[in-house]
Parts: sequence; C-alpha cells; structure tokens
Amino acid sequence: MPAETQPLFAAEGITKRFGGLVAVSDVSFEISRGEILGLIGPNGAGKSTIFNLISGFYRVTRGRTVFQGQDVSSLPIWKLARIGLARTFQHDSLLKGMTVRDNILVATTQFIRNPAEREKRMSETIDIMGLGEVLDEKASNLPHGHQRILSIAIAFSGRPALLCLDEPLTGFNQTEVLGGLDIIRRLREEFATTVLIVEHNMRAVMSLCDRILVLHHGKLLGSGSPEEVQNDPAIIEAYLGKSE
Amino acid sequence: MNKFILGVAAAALGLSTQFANAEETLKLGLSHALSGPAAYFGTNASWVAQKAIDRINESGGVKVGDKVYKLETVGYDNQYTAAGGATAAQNMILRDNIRIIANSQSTSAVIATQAITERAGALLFTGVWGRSVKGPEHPMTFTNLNSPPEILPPLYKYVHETHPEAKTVALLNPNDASGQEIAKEAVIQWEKLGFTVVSNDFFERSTADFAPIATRILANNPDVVDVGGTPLPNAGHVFGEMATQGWDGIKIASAGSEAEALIKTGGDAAENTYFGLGAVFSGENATDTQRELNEMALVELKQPLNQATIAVWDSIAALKAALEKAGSTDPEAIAEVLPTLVFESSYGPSGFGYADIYGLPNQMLLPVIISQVQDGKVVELERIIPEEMKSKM
Amino acid sequence: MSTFIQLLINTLQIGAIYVLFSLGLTLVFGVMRLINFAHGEFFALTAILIAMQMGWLLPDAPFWLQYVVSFATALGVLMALSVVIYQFGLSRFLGDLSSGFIFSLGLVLMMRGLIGQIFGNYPMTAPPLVEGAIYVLGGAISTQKLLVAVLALIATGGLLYLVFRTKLGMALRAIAEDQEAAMLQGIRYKRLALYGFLIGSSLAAIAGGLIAPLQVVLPTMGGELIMKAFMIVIIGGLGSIPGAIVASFLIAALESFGSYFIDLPVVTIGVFVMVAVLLVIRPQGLLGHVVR
Amino acid sequence: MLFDKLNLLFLATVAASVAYCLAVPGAFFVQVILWATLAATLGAGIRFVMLVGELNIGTSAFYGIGGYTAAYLTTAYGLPFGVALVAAGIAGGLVAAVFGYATMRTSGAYFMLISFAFAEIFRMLVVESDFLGGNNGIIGLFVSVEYEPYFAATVVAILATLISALAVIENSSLGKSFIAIREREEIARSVGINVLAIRVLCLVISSVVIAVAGACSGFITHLVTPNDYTFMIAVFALAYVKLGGEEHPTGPILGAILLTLAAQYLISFGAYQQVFFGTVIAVAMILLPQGITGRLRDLVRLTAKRTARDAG
Repeated sequence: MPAETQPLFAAEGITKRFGGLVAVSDVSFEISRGEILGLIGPNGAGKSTIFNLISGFYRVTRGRTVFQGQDVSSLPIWKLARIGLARTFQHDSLLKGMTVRDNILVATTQFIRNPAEREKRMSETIDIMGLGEVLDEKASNLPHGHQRILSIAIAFSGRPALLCLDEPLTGFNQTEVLGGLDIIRRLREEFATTVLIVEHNMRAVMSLCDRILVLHHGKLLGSGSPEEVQNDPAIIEAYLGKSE
Repeated sequence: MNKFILGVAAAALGLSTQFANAEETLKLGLSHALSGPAAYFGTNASWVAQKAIDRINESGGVKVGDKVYKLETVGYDNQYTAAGGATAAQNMILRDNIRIIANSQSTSAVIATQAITERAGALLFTGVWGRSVKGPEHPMTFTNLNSPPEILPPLYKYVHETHPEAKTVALLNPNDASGQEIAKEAVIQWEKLGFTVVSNDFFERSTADFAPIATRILANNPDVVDVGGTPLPNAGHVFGEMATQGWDGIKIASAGSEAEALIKTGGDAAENTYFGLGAVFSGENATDTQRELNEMALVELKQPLNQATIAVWDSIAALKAALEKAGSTDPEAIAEVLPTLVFESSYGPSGFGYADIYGLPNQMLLPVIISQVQDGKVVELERIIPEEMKSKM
Repeated sequence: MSTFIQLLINTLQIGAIYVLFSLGLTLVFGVMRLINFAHGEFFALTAILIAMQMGWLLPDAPFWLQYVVSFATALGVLMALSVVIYQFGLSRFLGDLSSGFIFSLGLVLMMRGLIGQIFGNYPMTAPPLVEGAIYVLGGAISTQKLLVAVLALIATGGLLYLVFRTKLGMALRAIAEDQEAAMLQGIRYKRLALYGFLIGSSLAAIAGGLIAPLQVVLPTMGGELIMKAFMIVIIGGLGSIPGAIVASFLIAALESFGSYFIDLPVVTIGVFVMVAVLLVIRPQGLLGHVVR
Repeated sequence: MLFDKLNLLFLATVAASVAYCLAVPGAFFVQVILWATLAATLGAGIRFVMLVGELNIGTSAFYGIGGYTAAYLTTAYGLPFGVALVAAGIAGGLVAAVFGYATMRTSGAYFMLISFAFAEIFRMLVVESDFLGGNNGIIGLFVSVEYEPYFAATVVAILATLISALAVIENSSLGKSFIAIREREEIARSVGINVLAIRVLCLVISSVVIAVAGACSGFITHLVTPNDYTFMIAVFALAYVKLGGEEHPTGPILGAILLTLAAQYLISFGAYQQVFFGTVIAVAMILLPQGITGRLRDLVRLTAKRTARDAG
C-alpha cells in the first residue's frame, strides 16, 4: 500500500490486561492522515488505557499497534516521539519548575540540534500557541488556560505526524474552549497534523472531530461522524443508561 | 564581593604572619586520632605529652646552648586517615612552623605525614609499626614503641619454651595496614621456631560478632591462637567464643596494649593469655615514673595507660636529651645525636638502635615486656632488655 | 554435621540482632519516607548508656536487676531524645528523601562526636548476665547469646503483633501503603509518623541494649551496623517488614557460612555485589513493591 | 541579577587564588586554597547528578577511582601528572557508564542506597587489591621538582575550568533535559528524551570531573589510601551543596569555601570539628532549606519588591 493511502495509525485487536482485569479488549481502529479523531466513552471505559497503549506508556497484552506502516507495539515512548507520535498528559502536564521558554526548548532540542534552526522552530511554536507574553514565567505560575496550551506546545514541538491530546480543554471557560479548538484546527490546516483527542466536553468534540470512536467497558461500541454517533441508539443507551 | 576577597586576603596574611616570635618556647607537634574508633589512644597520648612537657618546664625547661626553651605542644586530629594526616602535617609545618613532631599515630596518617616532614627536614616521632615507615629512606623518622620485629622473637621463644608440646598456630589480625604487617612478621617468626601456621585470617574492623571467625579458626584445632594486632576488647570476645565452642589452648595477644579490656570482655576465657605489649604500669616491675603517671591517669582520664599511650613520654624525654646534647634546635642536628644518646625513658635508661633490622638506628631500645592474665589480673612475667641496650649502658 | 549446626547457630544469633535493627529502619522509611542515618547512633547510645550505668547505678544489686534498670533508663533517654529530634528536625522533612537523609547525616556527626566527648571513646563493656554455654547437636552457643537471641525474637514478635494486629499498626501500614493520601490528612499523619518514628527508634535502642553485653561498646558501633542494615533493607525491599526479616537472616547466613568457607572480607564484598545485581534485576527488592 | 554577580565573584575568586598560588607557592594558604578547590569540585560534581534528581553517594568512589588511577599510573609506569589526570577522568567516566547503565534504572531511595553500596564496594576492593597497596595505599606521589611551583595554580585552574564546564552544560539544552527528567520523567520521555541514556550521561559527566579532582587529591596529600575515599567524602560534598544552596552552581562553591576555611580553624579542636560539621549541616537544613544563595536570592527579591512598592 503506498504511503499516501495507508492509514497513519492502526490498532489491530489490542488487548490490555492488568492482573485479572481486562481494561481493553480486542479493539481495532485506524486513524487516517489528516483527520481529527475523537475518543469518547463514560468514565472507566478504557480511554486512558487506550491512550497509554497508543503512546507507548503501556505494552499491549495482545494485538499490535502500527504507525506509518511500522509495528510499534514494543517501541519505548521516547522512540515513538522521535518518529512522530506525541502526546499530552491529563495531569501534571508541564515541567512546572521551568520557564515556558525552557519547557519548549527541552521539547524542541530533541528534534533539532542546530541552535539557529531551533530558535526558528521555537518562535513558530510560540506564535501559534500565543504564548509570547508569558515566555519567562515559571510554568507553575501560569494561569490554568495557558498551562493547558503549553502542554500542547510541548507535544507539538517535534511537529508530530500524530498528536494525541488527553483532555486538553478541561477547566476551560467558553472563550478559552473556542481559542483551544481554533489552535487544534490550525495545527491540522497549517501543519497537516493528525489529531487524536480524548475530551469530556461533548459540544467541543462534536464540533471539532471528523470522526468519533465510542468506547464502553473496554470494547469499541461504535464509530462514525458526530451526527452518526449522536443518533446511534446503542451509544445513547450506553451514555444515558449510565447517567440516569 | 570586594569585601569577600579582602577577607580571604586578610585570612591569608593572618595565617602567614602567625608564626613569628617563637624565641623562648619550642613547639612540638602531635598528630593523633582525636575522633573515630581510635580516639581514646590519641586523647590519652595527648594527655601524656602534656604531663611530659609540664615536668620539663617545671624543672627549668630545656637548655640549648646558652638559651633556655620552654616546651609547648600543638596537637591536631589526624582522623586516622592519610588525608587527615597530611592536613595535620601541613598545618604544623607550614602554618605553625613546627620542625619537631613529638608523636604521631595511625599508619596511613603517618605515611602521609612523612611525605611532608622528610622533605621539609622535620623530625618525626611515631609509634606505628610498618617496616615501610622506617629505614634509610626516612632518616628523620624515629620510633618510640616496640614493634613486631622486636616483640615477636622473645615472646614466641618464651611461649615455645613454656609449652614445648605446642606445634600448630592460628593467626588472626584486623584487615588493615598494621594487621597485615604483624601477620607477615608472625608467620616468619613462628616458622623459625618450627611451628606450622594452620590458618592466617583477617577480619574487618567493623566485625561485630566473632562467632563465625572462631568457628573457622577452630576448624583446624590449633594448639596456639595468636590474635596479633587484634584490639584487645575484640580479642576477649574471640577467646570467649572459642571457649564456648570448646577450645582450650594457648592464647597470645602479641601486639595489643590495652590488656585490661581483654579481661573485661573475655571473662574466664581470657585466663592465661600472653601479651607482648601489655605492660602493667601499676605492677612491681614498673618504674616509679610509670607508676606515678599511671595513677594520675586513673584519676584524670579514668583509664590506665598502656605502652602505646606512654610512648610520647619517651620521645619527649629523648628529645630533651638530644636538644641539650646537640646544643641546637635544628632537626638535622638532633637527628644526628639521637642514635648516640643514652637517656632516661619511662622504662629506665634507653637509647636508639636496631640498625641490623631497619638499616638505620632509629628505633627506640625498650624492654620487651611479656605479661599474662593470671586469676583475672594482668601480671608481668619478664622485662627483657635488648642486648644492644645492655651494651650501650 | 556439628560444624553445620554451629554455623546455623551463628546465623541465628547474628540474624536476631539484624532483624531488630533493620526492622526499625524499614519501619521509619515506610512511615516517614526518609532514611534515618542516625538510627545507628540510637543503637550505639543505648549500648553506651547501659555499659556506663552497670556497676555504677545500683552497684550492689544483682547483675540482671542492674541491667533491667539501666536498660529502662536508657530507653527513656532515647525516647525523649527521639521526640526532640522529631519535633525540631525530622518532622520538617517528611517525604523529602534527600533533605531528610542529609539532616540525619548531620545528626550522626553531631551525636557521634558528642557521645565520644561525653562518655569517652574508650571501649566499654557490659558484663554478661548469665554464664555458661548450651550445646545442641554438637554446636555451642553461650547462654548469654542465646538469651539475647530469644529476647530479640520476642521483641520482633511484639513488633509484628503491634503492626499487624493493632489499630495503630493498621494506621501505620496504611501510611506506608499510600503516602500521598496519608500526607493529605495533615495533623493526624504527623502524629502517626511520630509514633512510627518512636517505634522504629526504640527497635534500634532495644537492639543496642541487647548487644551491650555481647560486643565492644564504642560510639562508632552504630555506623558499622547501619551499613549492613542498608543492604538488608535493599534486599528485602524498602518499607517491607517480611522482607527485612528474610533479608536479615539471609545476610547473617552468608556471613556465618561465608566466613567459614571463604574469607570474611570476600564475603562482605560478595554481599554488596549481590545487592547491586539484585537491584538491577529487581529494583524493588525481594519482597518490596515499587517505591519511586 | 544576583546570580550574575555570583558568577563574577566566582571568576574573581579563581583568578585571585591562581595568582596567590603562583606568587607564594609554598605558603600554607596555598594548601587551604587547594583543599577548598577540591571541596568545591566535589560539591559541584554531586550537585550535577542532583540535576536529574539523584543523590549519588558513589561520588566518593569516583573520587577514589580518579585518585587511584593517577597514583597507579604515575608510580607503576612513571607517566607524567598531566597524562595521569586525563587517564583518571577517562577511568572515572568508563566506570560511571557501566555503573550508571546498571543502576540508573532505579531512582530515589534505591539509587541512593545502591550508590552507597558502591562507595563501600570500591573501598573494600581497594583494600583487597595488593597491586594497589591494600590498606597501605600508594605512597610517594609527587610532581616533578621543576613543575612544583606551578602545581597548585594548575590544579586550581583545571578544576575551576571543569566546574565552569559543568555550569555551562547545566545551562545548555542538555542541562535543561536533565532538569526536565527530574521535574517529570514522563514528559521528558514523551518528547523523545531517552531518559536512561541521559541520566547515565549526567552521571558520567559528573564522574569524569570528580575523578580528575580525585587524581589531584592524591598529589596534594602525596599518597592515596582506601580510608581517604569513604562515603564521608560524599557526605561532606552534600554539606557544601546544602549550606551553599543547590539552586545555582555557585552554591556548593560558596559552601565548600566556607566549610574549608572553618575546618582550618577547627582542626585543632579535635573531635569537636566533627560535631561542628554535623551541627552546621543539621542547622542549615532547618534554618536555610534553600542554602545561603537561596536565602540571598529571597532577600534580594524581597528588597526589590519593597522598593517597587515604596516607589509605587
């Protein structure tokens, strides 16, 4: 399959077991180049586990993960990052004791050794993320919104082909959500970045994503466009059944 | 920032001008371990040194040519390490401008000290053993304590003659410089007498429980167990453990000096142990000087003196005689007259000799004292005066 | 056969003291998440206090009574000292490994120097309470050592009861399991950590008191034991009580058998190498769980 | 601001020390400068590994490896001091690479304890090695007579350069990666940092510097023995770091200078020297948790805030 038509990423029957507990069971899906894919499901559905499996933090118990045609099931995280698969973290997503600039510097250095080129790359990152005014602040002193954006900036510093965002909009107010969504869209438009996003803010997910995967009890319940998902009775059942 | 540099400069100046005006007093250096496990040796030796110079100063000081000097001691903690010894020596030689070190303890500290004193032409007295610290390469170093080459031949001969049936010996020593030194010498001397050395073990100074070592030594069922340079409190536990495990042979602590401690920890098992360095300064063989000093020590230090701690008395006595005879405080001049002297040590008349062993006559000629535990008390059996000393007198 | 029995007896008697001492160290780590380097000084100080008091405090009383009274006063002094050290020092460093470690190193230097200056650096001894020896299948152990081993095992049993069967013990174990959650509880945690620290310190003190009649008593004796205890808690897993027990006897057996068949210094190096290899294969120790 | 001044102060102190060593080569204070330089290097070296968040008690072993390598090469093969220094650095780095590869997978209390064990193993191995002189060590380490007047100045210059090199690395992007690992290892990994390799690299760099300092130490005392390289070396190094403050590279240097000067005046106090050091460490931990430089920085900030408020 030529590079352009094969999927960027594929999960092939991945299963993750912790002791006796099966957290993810035989899940398969693909992520096409340039798409923004949402991953949703009630709490405990296995979203975090899948996220950690994709980004290499966990080893799959069974099945395999394929990135750009290469089996990456057993690659360490840092190697995945270097071949273009990056992620953010839900909690403690920053190097809190360091300045904003140094946060981005550390992330960029791993990809560009030449100082001049590195500077150029960094200012580009800073521009897109709109962090220019807080460069010399310690990350821990930033307001919450800037902290979340900075964590995206860190992950994006290597210009990954696939960017996995773990609840990037948590704690945002309405304006901030719009700003955040705008940044994510620009990443795809300007850098052709493929995005996988886990997010609780349903309205944001529905407006952002091209396609959505729904997870329930560690299994794939269904997938489709936002409209399809919103109208799928099984999915409604899973969600509403829980909340009632 | 400028203030800081000024401060450093001032400190430097202060240090370098500190050693002036030493006209009437002569400073003697002391390099002892004042901290760590060997600290009590250092503390006690420093006390003895003070007593020695007090006595000299009270009786009018030291007459050198037409000048009269009072003595003063300057002591440093050498921490029982080479780095500590070097720091102490540099302080004495470079800061205090001392040219005579009246006593120094700990083999590694002394080796480090020698590197500095021999080059600076300073005089160094020490009680440490190693053959490596003595001899033609160290002409300015003098020793003030009997060491294995002096002690072992008469001690082993005595034991051999008293127990002619004994044929095998097991050796035990601490795993450090002095322990290795004495083990080497002991093997030579025992084999000279026709003994078989069935085991030659070393233990870490940190060993807490001696049961395994006792078991190991007794596996060969030796006639004699010689614990060599093992600190005597530990030796008491070794013998105690051996008695528990059913051994009842000839016990020798050839180079330990704190004999009382062996009785305390060994209890009944310490009975009949022989010592080669276990003088009893309260006993009838002791000199008046030794008895008097020992009584003072029991009051002021709450501990008896031993041969290692009294040694500094003898080097200061030798120094006084040498200063007066040389008519100069120049270390080289003193080093020249020291071997020719007969002076009054705490053991009685003494001098320097043993050139036949070391190549230089820089080892003090002291009686070899053989003692033994009898009925829970240390008793001196013999004070053997070296032939060389007899011929000097 | 009799040699084997003798080596086994040696193992038991050495191991009994190791267990007591390293249990204290591992308990303090579990509860406070710091390594108390001064643990060894608590051990030494008790032994010194006992050796000093015997023959002086109640000169005419029988040995066992002198011993019991000296032991009790020494323990009292140690507990008071521990409270002071906790309140003014260690309680500030709960969970801060590096600061706590360095602070306790400072304590070690201070205490070792002061103990030497106050009590003298002269080796002291406490007289044995009982004389004689007991023979088992061709092996021998002095009655005094047997008594000490039995007392040490009783103390260990007491600790196990405390930790596994009482409310306080459950609370302490809960802290050791989930440090962060416990710390969030604030005042209650600080008080429980104090209890844990006192229990740990008293284990060191009891070990010191028991060893006083068996060993040369010196201000530096604690430093030597703590090295071994470090090895023991690494092998057993930091914070793990069963681990500390197993590892204590493992090390004791290696020392006992090793020093008989091989050289003791070689055995000591061997133990260190073994620990290094173990850490590479199993960083959490034999029975520990990962602590990061 | 403050830290820039501290950097200048460091350079000035080094220049003054080198000048003094050249001007009065045999003076006692030259020895003090040498001790302080060794202490500062130890402090800087142990602090460097603290950048990745680990306490390396094995620092004393690397100090000893340097000391013994240089001592052995100069006495057994007659190599010149300069060559021995380089060899010591290489030896320290190689051993650190192997030791680090095996142990840097662990962290926190475990790494501290195993590095402790390593320090002890090193000492015991040396005691058991006859070719290294066992307990007696290697004696008679001297530089050639014609070079002797320049020896102290050279040592100060070399070690000061190495300390500066550590500071430069710390400020480089590599140094930032160290700190990133300490801050949050998962993030470091997720941006492509090979955490194990970088942690080992940090240990190797520190150990090279420490080993060179160790090589110098033997030529200052003129011998090396196992007891000069016990874990107490690392303890004192930590004391320099904690007293001076660990946030800035000049912290341990300040701590080393202060404690070395204090030690010169305290050496005649015997055992109380030890008590003094212990007290300084314990009290500093309680009263100055950020060390002297940290406290200074807080004071400067406070004053700046006050002035700003008064002005406003």
